[in-house]
Amino acid sequence: MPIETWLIFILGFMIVGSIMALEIKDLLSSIIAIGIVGLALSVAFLFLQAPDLAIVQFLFEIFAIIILILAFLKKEYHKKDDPSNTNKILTLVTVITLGAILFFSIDVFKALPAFGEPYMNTAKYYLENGATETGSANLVSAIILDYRAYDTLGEVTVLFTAILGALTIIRIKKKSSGTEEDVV
Amino acid sequence: MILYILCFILLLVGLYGVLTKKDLIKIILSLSIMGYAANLFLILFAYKNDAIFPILSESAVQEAMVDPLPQALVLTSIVIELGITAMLVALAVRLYQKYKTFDITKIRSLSG
Amino acid sequence: MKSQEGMTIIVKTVTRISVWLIFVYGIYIIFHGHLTPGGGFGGGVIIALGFLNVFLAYGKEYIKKWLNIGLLHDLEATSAILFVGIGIIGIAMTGGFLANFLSKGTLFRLFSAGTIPLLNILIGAKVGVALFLVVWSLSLFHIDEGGEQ
Amino acid sequence: MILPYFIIIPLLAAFLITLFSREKDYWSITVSTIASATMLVLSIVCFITLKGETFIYNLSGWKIPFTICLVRDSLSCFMIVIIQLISFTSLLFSVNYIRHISSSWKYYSLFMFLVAGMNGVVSTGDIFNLFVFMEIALFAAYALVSYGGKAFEFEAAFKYAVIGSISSTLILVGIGITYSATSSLTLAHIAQVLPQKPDILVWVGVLFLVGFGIKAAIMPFHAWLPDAHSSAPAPISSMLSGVLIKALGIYVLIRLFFNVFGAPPVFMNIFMVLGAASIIIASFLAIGQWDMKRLLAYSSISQIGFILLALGISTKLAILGAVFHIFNHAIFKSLLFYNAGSIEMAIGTRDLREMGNLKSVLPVTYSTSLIGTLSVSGLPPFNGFFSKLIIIVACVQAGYITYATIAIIGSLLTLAYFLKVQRYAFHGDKLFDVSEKSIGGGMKFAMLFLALLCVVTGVLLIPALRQSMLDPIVDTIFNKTEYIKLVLGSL
Repeated sequence: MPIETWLIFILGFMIVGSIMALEIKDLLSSIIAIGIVGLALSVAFLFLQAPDLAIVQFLFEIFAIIILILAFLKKEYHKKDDPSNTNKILTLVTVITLGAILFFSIDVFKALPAFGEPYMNTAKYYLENGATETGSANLVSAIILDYRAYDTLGEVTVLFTAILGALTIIRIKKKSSGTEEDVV
Repeated sequence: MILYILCFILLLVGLYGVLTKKDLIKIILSLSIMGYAANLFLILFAYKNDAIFPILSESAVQEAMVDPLPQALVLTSIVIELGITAMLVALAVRLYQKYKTFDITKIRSLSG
Repeated sequence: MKSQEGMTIIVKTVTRISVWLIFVYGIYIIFHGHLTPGGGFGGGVIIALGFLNVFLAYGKEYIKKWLNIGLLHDLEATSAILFVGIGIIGIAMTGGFLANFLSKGTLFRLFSAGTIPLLNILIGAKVGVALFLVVWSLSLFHIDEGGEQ
Repeated sequence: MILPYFIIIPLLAAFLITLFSREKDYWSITVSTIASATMLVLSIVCFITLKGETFIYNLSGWKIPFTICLVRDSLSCFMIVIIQLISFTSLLFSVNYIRHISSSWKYYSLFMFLVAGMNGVVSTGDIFNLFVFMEIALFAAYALVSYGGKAFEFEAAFKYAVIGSISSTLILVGIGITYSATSSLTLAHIAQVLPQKPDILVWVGVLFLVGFGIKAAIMPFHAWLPDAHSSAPAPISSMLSGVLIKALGIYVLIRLFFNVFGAPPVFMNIFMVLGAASIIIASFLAIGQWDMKRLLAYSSISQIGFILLALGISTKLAILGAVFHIFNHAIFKSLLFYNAGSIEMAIGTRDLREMGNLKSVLPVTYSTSLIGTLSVSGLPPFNGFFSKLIIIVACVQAGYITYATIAIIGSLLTLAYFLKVQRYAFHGDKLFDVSEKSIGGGMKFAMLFLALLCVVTGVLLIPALRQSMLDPIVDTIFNKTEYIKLVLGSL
């Protein structure tokens, strides 16, 4: 089977999975549905010849699910399943608007290079000289840690900021003093 | 072409979730769907027919390879998405602690 | 294991062995980041998942005794500083911030590619520690939740 | 060569604060103040020694299409000066202010990340790098908005984070489409290729306009701003309103739509319509507010509208007005947020109905806020007057009488709601038993310093100073293709 057919299948699966995750009432099921969508994305990366990303996406997906389950699957959250009355009109308007956006944006995809035939002006240089100039056989590593290492510095900082932000948000109240204390 | 449109539909599904869902957790999940779609877009743009992954090996002869640059970008983007998920989860947990609910229509001490 | 926290003895025993294998695998992935798929981010998450494994199997109290959380914070900050430091050395040696100033070595060898493996190790240490700390702090929150309102 | 240090210094400061955090906060205050002061001096040196030239700094020692470059031209240096100025005064203001909430090294560390992110955005010449540094600034902003730990602060931060994350995803898709169409990420290369593909340009333009429009809080995308900016601690409000929406929103819009896309007329018309809508609607919303900081936040949207309207007209005079208004708005809006913060610290409320007669008990706050009010309302001789006058004259010159009328009405409405603030906060018959002793020296200095700048920066319009300071910036924006030549010429 050509790769496009596989990818259409995977993408259809992802779309169905996402809609299910959003519409299912049970919290655990929707978190797991999202997890499956993420793992399908990791498979799609494998088909698209991106093993680095497949590994990272796979691991980060597991990690995200662990965070979500740890945080949200406490007993007290299930106390009352509170089906908030969904606003039918709002939903309808949203769907119509998004459909219109989809309809009008088909043209731009026609104007882009077709699937499987990218321009690759910049990439040609990386593929030809990347290994000799940096000494790294993995060209993705060569890009993220040499040609565009500044981006990676930013990325490390983003992660650092996110952790620090999460720690700032979660400050436990010490019962004795009554003031917000840093726990870690 | 059809793949791009399907991917765009995935993005719109995420956007639909953010705009209509009332549950904080569902909103966080919708944002991660949007993130998947954006990442997949970049990698779809990078694929080249009959090319292999951009890692040289000692034995094989030089073959056509896919574009490595979007892969590097998506690596960054995945990490950023994990960061935003962690922060949103922390915020949602704190909001639950304050309001005892995840329903956004009941969390309305601010107006506008 | 005298504490009643965590999972059953079977899980604990399996974890005690498997966690080291997970660490070794994560370190392998990090060190071969410039040769095979993976690298600092992938390997770092594997290490974080290893910590997480212990955490889920043995519980909070054991982790508190086993690891020094403050030290982990310092490790995270130190690896970030070293990352910037390598960048500054790059300015000093070649004029470009974050330049690859070491010799490139031979292709396909473990010790090659200049600063790339160094940066991979730093990223791996940072990501591994940082992601574990997220889960740790989120879980701490439930200890004495619900004091307000 | 000077540009990387604007990233290195705040990042190192933030990491060092994290590494050596102690119980007391002296260490973090010392490190962050030294870092901020150093950057302020460096930024002024950087701006003065530039003389209208453009320097390219290639990172990692490779050439530009294949690596990231930092571009040092008058526009980015100008933004860097504003960022350092406001962040330095905010830091001085924070030292006393944040102690009354909860002083911690985390605050200073996040503050440094905020500054690093903004410096990264305005100095880079690469579109994906811009995205990464934008995320650093935003993550720090989300955490700082919720710093006080109250319920409504978490709510505001959650809203901000969700809307910010949607816009970031749209921007990422836009970057993907751009890369697919041009096969490059360097802004100058994109600028060469993209304007030849008008159908893609329109869609990428719409994605970027929505994405960065959300960051700049232009009218239909403004929903997060009043909550986030009013919930944050006062020094952070002034950072967010004063520089963050400009560095992440307006600056990027200028860079992309003028230098990269070549100012396509359809987008210039959209700019004008959105700008005019922001001015009028936000002013009316501001009049109805009783929360002082919310009022100031709505006023920010309205002033951003002035800048956007002027950019849409895109004559040389209008751009001069926009650039000058960016500078002035940063100064007086930060000043007004400091005033709100010092009132909140003194009497513990932000509700205008509960204030009154603070004129006698808080003299410094009163006098500086009077200057800020007169300046933001556009009364002579303060700086706000000149920039608004230039914008209105430019409207008339370009033949947009309707827009000129809207700008004048908006200006009058601004005066109206700030008179409301003055009337309810500082004049009245309530008595408060507070004194200005609780407000520390750093806070007073920050307010007085910015008030002084409000008075004196009108001199930037004196022809000699204008030619050396403001005109190079206007030229950078106005001569759209010059950017491509300058960046690619120095390969």
